[in-house]
Amino acid sequence: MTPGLHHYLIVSALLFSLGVFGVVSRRSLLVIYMSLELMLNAANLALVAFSQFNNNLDGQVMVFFIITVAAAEVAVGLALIVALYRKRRSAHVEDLTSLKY
Amino acid sequence: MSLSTLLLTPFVGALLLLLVPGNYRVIHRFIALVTTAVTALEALRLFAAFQPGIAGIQFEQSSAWVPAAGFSFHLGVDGLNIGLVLMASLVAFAATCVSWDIERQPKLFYFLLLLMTGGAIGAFVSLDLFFLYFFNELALVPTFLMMGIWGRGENRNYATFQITLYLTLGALIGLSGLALLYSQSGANTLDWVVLKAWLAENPLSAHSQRLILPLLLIGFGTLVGLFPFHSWAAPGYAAAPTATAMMHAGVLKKVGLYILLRVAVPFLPEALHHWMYPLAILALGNILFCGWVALRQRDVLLLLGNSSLAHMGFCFLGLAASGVIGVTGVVLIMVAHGLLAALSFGLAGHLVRATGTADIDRMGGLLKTMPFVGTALIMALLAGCGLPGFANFPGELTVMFGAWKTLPVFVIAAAWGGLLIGGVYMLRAIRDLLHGPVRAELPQGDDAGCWRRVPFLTLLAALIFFGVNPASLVDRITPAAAAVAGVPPVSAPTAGSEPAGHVAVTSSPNHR
Amino acid sequence: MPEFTDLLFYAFAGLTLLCGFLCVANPLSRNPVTSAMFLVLTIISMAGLFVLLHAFFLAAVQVLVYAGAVMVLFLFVIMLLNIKEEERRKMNIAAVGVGAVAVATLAGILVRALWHATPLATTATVEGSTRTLGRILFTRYLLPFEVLSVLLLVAMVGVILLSRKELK
Amino acid sequence: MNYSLLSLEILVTLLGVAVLLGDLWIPSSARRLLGYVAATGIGILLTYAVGTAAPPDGTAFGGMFVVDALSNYFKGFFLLSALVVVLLTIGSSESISGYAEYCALILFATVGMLFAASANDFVLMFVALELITVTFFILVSYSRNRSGSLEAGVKYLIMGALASGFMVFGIALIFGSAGTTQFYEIAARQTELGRSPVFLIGLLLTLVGLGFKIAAVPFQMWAPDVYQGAPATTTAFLATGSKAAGFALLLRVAFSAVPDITAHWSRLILGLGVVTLLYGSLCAIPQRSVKRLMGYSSIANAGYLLLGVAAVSLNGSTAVLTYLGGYIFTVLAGFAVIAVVTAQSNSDDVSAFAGLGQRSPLLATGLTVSLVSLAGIPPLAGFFGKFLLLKSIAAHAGSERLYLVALLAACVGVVISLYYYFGVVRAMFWPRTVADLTPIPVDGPTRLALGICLIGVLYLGVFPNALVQGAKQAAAGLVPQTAIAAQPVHAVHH
Amino acid sequence: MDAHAAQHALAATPAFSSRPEDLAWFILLLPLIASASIAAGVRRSTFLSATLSIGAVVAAFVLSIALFLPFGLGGYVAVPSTFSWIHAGDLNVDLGVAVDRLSVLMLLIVTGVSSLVQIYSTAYLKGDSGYGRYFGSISLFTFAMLGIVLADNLVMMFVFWELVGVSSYLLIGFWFEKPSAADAAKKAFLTNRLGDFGFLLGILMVWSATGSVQFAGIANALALHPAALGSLASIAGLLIFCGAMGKSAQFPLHVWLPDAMEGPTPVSALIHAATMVAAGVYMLCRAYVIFQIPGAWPAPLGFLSGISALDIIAAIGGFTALLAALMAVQQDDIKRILAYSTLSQLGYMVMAVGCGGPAAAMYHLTTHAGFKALLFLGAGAVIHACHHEQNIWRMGGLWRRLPVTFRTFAIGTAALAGLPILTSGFYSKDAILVSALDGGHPVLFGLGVLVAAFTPFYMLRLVIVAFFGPARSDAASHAHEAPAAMTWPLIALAVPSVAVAWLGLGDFLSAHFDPHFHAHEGGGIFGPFNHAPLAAMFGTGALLFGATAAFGVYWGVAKDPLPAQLGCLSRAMRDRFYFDELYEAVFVPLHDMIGRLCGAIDRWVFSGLIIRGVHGSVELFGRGLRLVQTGNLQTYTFLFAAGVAVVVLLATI
Repeated sequence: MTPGLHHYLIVSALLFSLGVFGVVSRRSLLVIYMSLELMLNAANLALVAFSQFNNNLDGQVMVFFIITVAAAEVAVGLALIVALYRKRRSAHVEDLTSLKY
Repeated sequence: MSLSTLLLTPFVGALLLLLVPGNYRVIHRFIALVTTAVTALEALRLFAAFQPGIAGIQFEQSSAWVPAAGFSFHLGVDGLNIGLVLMASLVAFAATCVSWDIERQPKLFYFLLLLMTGGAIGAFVSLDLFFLYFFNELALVPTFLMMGIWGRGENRNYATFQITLYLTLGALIGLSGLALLYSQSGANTLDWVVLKAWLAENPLSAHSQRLILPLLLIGFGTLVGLFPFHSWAAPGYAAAPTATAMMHAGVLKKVGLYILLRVAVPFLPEALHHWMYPLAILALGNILFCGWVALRQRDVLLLLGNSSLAHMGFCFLGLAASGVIGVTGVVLIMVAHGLLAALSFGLAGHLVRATGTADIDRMGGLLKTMPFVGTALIMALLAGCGLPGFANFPGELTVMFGAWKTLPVFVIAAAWGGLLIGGVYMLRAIRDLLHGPVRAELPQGDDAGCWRRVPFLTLLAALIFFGVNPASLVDRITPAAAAVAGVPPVSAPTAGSEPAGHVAVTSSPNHR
Repeated sequence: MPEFTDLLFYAFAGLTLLCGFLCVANPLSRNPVTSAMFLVLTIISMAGLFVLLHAFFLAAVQVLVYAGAVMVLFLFVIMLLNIKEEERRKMNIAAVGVGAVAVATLAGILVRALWHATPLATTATVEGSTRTLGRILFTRYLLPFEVLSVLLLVAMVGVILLSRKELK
Repeated sequence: MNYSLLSLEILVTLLGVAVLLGDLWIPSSARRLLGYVAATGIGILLTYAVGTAAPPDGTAFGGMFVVDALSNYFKGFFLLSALVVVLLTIGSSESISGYAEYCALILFATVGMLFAASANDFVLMFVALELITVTFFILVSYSRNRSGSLEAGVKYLIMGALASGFMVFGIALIFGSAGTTQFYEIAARQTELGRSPVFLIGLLLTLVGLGFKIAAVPFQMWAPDVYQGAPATTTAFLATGSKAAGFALLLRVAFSAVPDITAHWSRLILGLGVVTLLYGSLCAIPQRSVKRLMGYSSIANAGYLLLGVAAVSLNGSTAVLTYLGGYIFTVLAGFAVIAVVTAQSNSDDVSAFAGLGQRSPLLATGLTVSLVSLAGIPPLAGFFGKFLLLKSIAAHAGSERLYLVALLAACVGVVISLYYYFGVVRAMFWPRTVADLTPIPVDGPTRLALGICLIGVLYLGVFPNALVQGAKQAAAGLVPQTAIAAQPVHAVHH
Repeated sequence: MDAHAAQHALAATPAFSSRPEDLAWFILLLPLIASASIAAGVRRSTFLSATLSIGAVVAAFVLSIALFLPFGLGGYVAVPSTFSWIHAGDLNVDLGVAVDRLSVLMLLIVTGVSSLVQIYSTAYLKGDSGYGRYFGSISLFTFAMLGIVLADNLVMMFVFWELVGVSSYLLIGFWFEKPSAADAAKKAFLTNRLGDFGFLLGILMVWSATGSVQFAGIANALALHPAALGSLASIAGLLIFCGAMGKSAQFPLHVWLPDAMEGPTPVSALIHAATMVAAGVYMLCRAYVIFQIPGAWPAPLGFLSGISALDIIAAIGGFTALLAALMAVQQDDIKRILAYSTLSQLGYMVMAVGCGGPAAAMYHLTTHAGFKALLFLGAGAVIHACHHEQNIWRMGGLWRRLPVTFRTFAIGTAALAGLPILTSGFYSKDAILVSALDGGHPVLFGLGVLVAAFTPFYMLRLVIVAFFGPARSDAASHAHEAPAAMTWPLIALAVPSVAVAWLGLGDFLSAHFDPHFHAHEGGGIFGPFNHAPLAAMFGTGALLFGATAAFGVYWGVAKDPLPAQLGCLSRAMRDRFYFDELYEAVFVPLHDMIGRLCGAIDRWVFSGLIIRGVHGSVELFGRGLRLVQTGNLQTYTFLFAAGVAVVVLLATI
């Protein structure tokens, strides 16, 4: 069967869901952050697929933006996690509960 | 001389007060006194200049405010509010007078009091219902702060929050009703005059009326202490400083009723008729239930608070009855009760301050030690149980007459019986507070001296003037009452479901 | 008879999903490094999918920027902080289970909706080359591009601020 | 193409860069000068933006960037919010490490907001939102010596990135099903798109991202923690600028791009609004931390605003805009006081506010006015917006029971909120004996900021006409192509 | 011009206005002015307050005579003059005076007795700290009473009705520091209000049926449509009678009157003999037209058909008369004996109205006012002389030491007992017996005769025990005659007790109720024996029987022999047949219990369960709900994802 648009989209959707699952289930901030990257990648895949099947390059430009944003986010996020780790000696979400209720 | 001057006076006074540094206590008091005195005099002049016998709005002033939403700043008085304006300004003056014992942060106190005064007067003179609500809510924060900072009693915190939250909820539900009126009427305005003209042409459907009225009744009824939404009142007044209790029980409580008179009676006649019996029963709840509750009170302020609630029952009864006589009676009671409640709370406050207790069981024979305050209190309490000679009596009488035509006999009988209960607790209070032997263990509180008598005498004089000569009010009220209650309610249900007395009444050939 | 490219699709798709799964929920290792490595693999197999979709430039960027730069940053941080495995605290099975249900629901909704996605164009002629992309990027999408430059500036400033020593 | 349309954004960016560069030459002892520069700059731009010199209406970049009444309405408030926040930071410029960067970041975030207000395309919207969000990651965790700040930063980071992830995926689906990301083009095809499940899901996932920004249930979790942990000035900016940007975009998406679908979803929005406002109000009751309380209050206010969106009418949108206008002044006034008090006592517990009425009448008045306005009591700015909201809901209440329920729920919510707002007022005024009665000094810029906000709150409360007029114009400009139906229209049929 | 200004203007007009109604207004306002000025500050000077008060009331008395004379000389018709009071819709209430035979006669009684009582009080209350207050109150009372008398409509009457109640409250509670006085005042006021309760409802019924509250308007309407009140005719009448029941202390509201003796004795003379208690009877006569219409009952009370409101009124009056007479027989307190005697006589009058003889009732009211005031003032003189000793068994032999008091007291006793020919009491009592006979109420006639026998018995018991025999206490043995200010009023009141009989008052009053009335030929002082010999004979016989019995039982005894002979009946009579105890045991606790119940509901249900409950549960809910914010990112992300799922599901369903 020739893979159509929906094949790609379903791969993207599953990848996205995997990313969400990672965010929900993992406890290391770094892994959570990686899962978030997975989500963004899923969006990228969808965009590229749409771009191809819709005959419209705008989607690929958007991917470009997303990769840039992701890079910026990762930079800031990792800096933040490092700063937190220095302060708390931990990068686990369970240790991040001084602000609550 | 205009309504806007009258309305601005308290606010200008409040601003002036802000400009005076904090340690000039005498000047603060002086500014507040002069402001309220000027307000009262202006209101008196307006009252005198008001043409009786005319149904329309007088001293009208109007300017656009938020044209985008159809709101205007519209001032004016007719029979329904002219008396209330006078009453409010007199009470405000008296409340300022009795605040001489405020020691802590007097500047803030007088500022809040003037704000409250301005709010009350503004609510009464505004013809745009939005502003009516607006000015009414203006008093909320002053009430909260005054009760909190200068209040008394163990229960102050709870009572203050209770009164604030309860009243806000009521006001908001009422506001929802007004918002519904705004959208359902299609007039896209809350200007009463415009709305009235509009609704005369395009009356609200029965469905809309029955949707709006419960909101208004419950919402604004809560502001008045309609049974069973009354439990904020008595503890609130007991915890409030004297001036606040006077302003609130006397003046602000009337705003809710006033809105109901302005809106429910002319605009929602069908729904009002539909809700007549439930409303009458709730009114009886006020009159009888709160009366009986008052009977059990051993705290003079709680007693007055509950009795004030009982009086409000008569207003609701008149509202239920509607009609020219009923509405006239309600307005009469509103004016009278405003003066009376202020007088009672003022005197009781003096008493409590002088003796250091509000417990009736610990007082006695005070008429001997405080002849002036005692006598005035006797007069106030007797006026409270509907004694002729004071303004309450003509009001209650008129409501009775108005209610007789539309409501069943047992309601009237029970309501009138409520005054009897009033008699019981008022006389008991006189007996326990003022009569009997002097209690030696009480501090020998001072009677009101020359100047301290001014507020009480002012209120008493007004009460007696309107009591002896209710025509001066009635002649002003009646045309406006006829204008709002002119729409005859749907004719009464068939004779079969009516008590026998009613049939006789409606079939009377001599009926004028 | 499936063409070779179709098989490639299935291969890359399978690889992508498998590596993605191993990245977020590796049953054997809870070490962040493992996750990072599988993420790299996911990204690379995705680049393969990109190629299949004629997005050659993006495929290159994907590998260069993501696998080459971003993931290295991750690894660098992991090493820097010397983060070992997620400590074997008791896994909250119930929480993970509920989370899985929620995510499964989400996935179900997405799959159900996307199953019927139809292409807007019948023939695919676009070619994701550097030239074509560059043209669009610097004409129609100039404004977001410029905004992104501010974003990058912010990120730069932020990273410097966050990682420098406290100065009073 | 008319680049003058972008003048405001360009100038603010340049101001930010200038502040960053200025730090290189200015000695560290005179760093507060940078604050003054930034504030003056924003002030000038603000007068420029709201004055007659504002750029004329128009679009740029193929309709991606639009300048209209709505964008101008919001831009004024973003600049105002930035101005006040910068003014508030000047007093503590010595104690902030990297003060110049802080100011610059505030300016960059403002740029993001300005773009958000003008975004007419999902791509620009995404990029602008990311600019705001990423900047706030840094701003929230700015007080690195307080671990609360860092924790808040990380929480905001993860939640924000999660929301971005959903949003990106949503935008991808929108792009895929519509073939375009421009609002007007989508609006023209919305009847057809309304039948596409891919588009609808994409739209929903995009709205999730906006729901995160405005802190609506069920995307509200971050707000209390972040509000509490972040520096007070950042919180102020987060509660005003960021939230308003979210609403600017929400309104645009809802009414410029997909008005018919919004009408179809009005009951859902209404329900979310009710749940949000009740959630915020209820959770705020037991709070002792004033900043956290403001976080819950912010959630509750998002709920009220959603009600206005759910009204799906010109009046509803006008109400939302009016409400936001008053809300920004109000919240800024509140945070001005909170910033001073927390800086003074190193605590944002209610007890830190005890006796404020005597310690600093100005601050006490400021906070009281703010809280009372938040509660929606006349004659303050918060009241009129709330009234318009109720009114817009009431327009449907006659025919739809759910709207009547929402109306009453809103009333209940106001009462509950009064309870906790007045709890703070009580702490400030009631205590008859307070241990610490030392006056709290208030520096000049803070006084100025507080003064601006208080006058705004009072003026807008008493004379709201200009605001309502502006809001109405802005709301009217939301839908150039299709008129907004007065009643919820069930245009979408499956 | 509004009414208030009008009244002031009126007060300023010369007293010798040509219009009788203006004169009436002036009479009404004189005591008010006195009272107001005393309240305003004159009270600090004892002399001034007394002078002002007495001056006003004496002037009013003189003016009343001026108003009365034309009637006596043939009469004229006065036009009621009115001021607007409440005009709203169908309700028109004016302040107006009715000047006619009834009111003018009543004016004379009220101002006359009030003048004498006030003069008497100057001596009686000498040295009391509340001297000024006393005169202020008594002037207020006089004003209120005059208001009732002159009212030309039911509402105005009701207004003054209540004012009388409150001024009597002030007077009874004059010594408010004494708990018993304070309690008595409270009881009197409340009992009166209980009666007023019905009164107002009656007014409302009459108003809604006739459209008027004016006596004239009601009369006209009822003349045109006698059935205007429909099935409520009898009930309306009875409700209005409730008012009279309270003021005139008819069973079952009679309990307040004896207690009211806690007030100063002159007050008792004024209020509880001559004026306030007479107001009820006066009102019945005034509103007689309402009672005349044919009786009718609503369906549930259909079994009462055939009995009119008047029949019930007559029965209540007769019962009260007998009951009170029985109680009077065993009282020892001199004022209480008089009080019960008053009750008994009021019952008599009410019975007369009920039997269709309002003229007779008014006649007896007039004569009774004179001699009962005399008796009370006499009792006051005795008490004053005996240093506030009120128990007749601790007096004795006073006839020698208090000669003037004794003689006048004896005249009063004779009048009360109805000594034929010589005293006015005989004629008026006879008129009542005649009306009972004529009205077709033989049972009530018998009752009347029985009471007529009891009256001389208990009065002579009082006279014999108090004035004859040895002095039984120090106070009694050292008693000496009161000052002139007290004795002269006694003498003045003794005159009408004897002389009024010969003025032909009966005919004067009958002419009021029946325009076609013609005086009987051959009236004169032996009239009763000519016209209705049966009644006169029975009356005289009863007197003789009662007097003989009294002399037989009490002459020369030191201790009441009756308790020994009658046993528990005597106890019951002494203890007022336990009505007070019954009320105390049933109604007061019942009412208190309702109050307690409401208080509890208010406290526990409304304030507690509902308000505190709602408050508490909301707060609890908030406390619970915020636990959702665990602070753990994992919870947050999970809820976020779940939220997305839920929202998407909701939106796409």
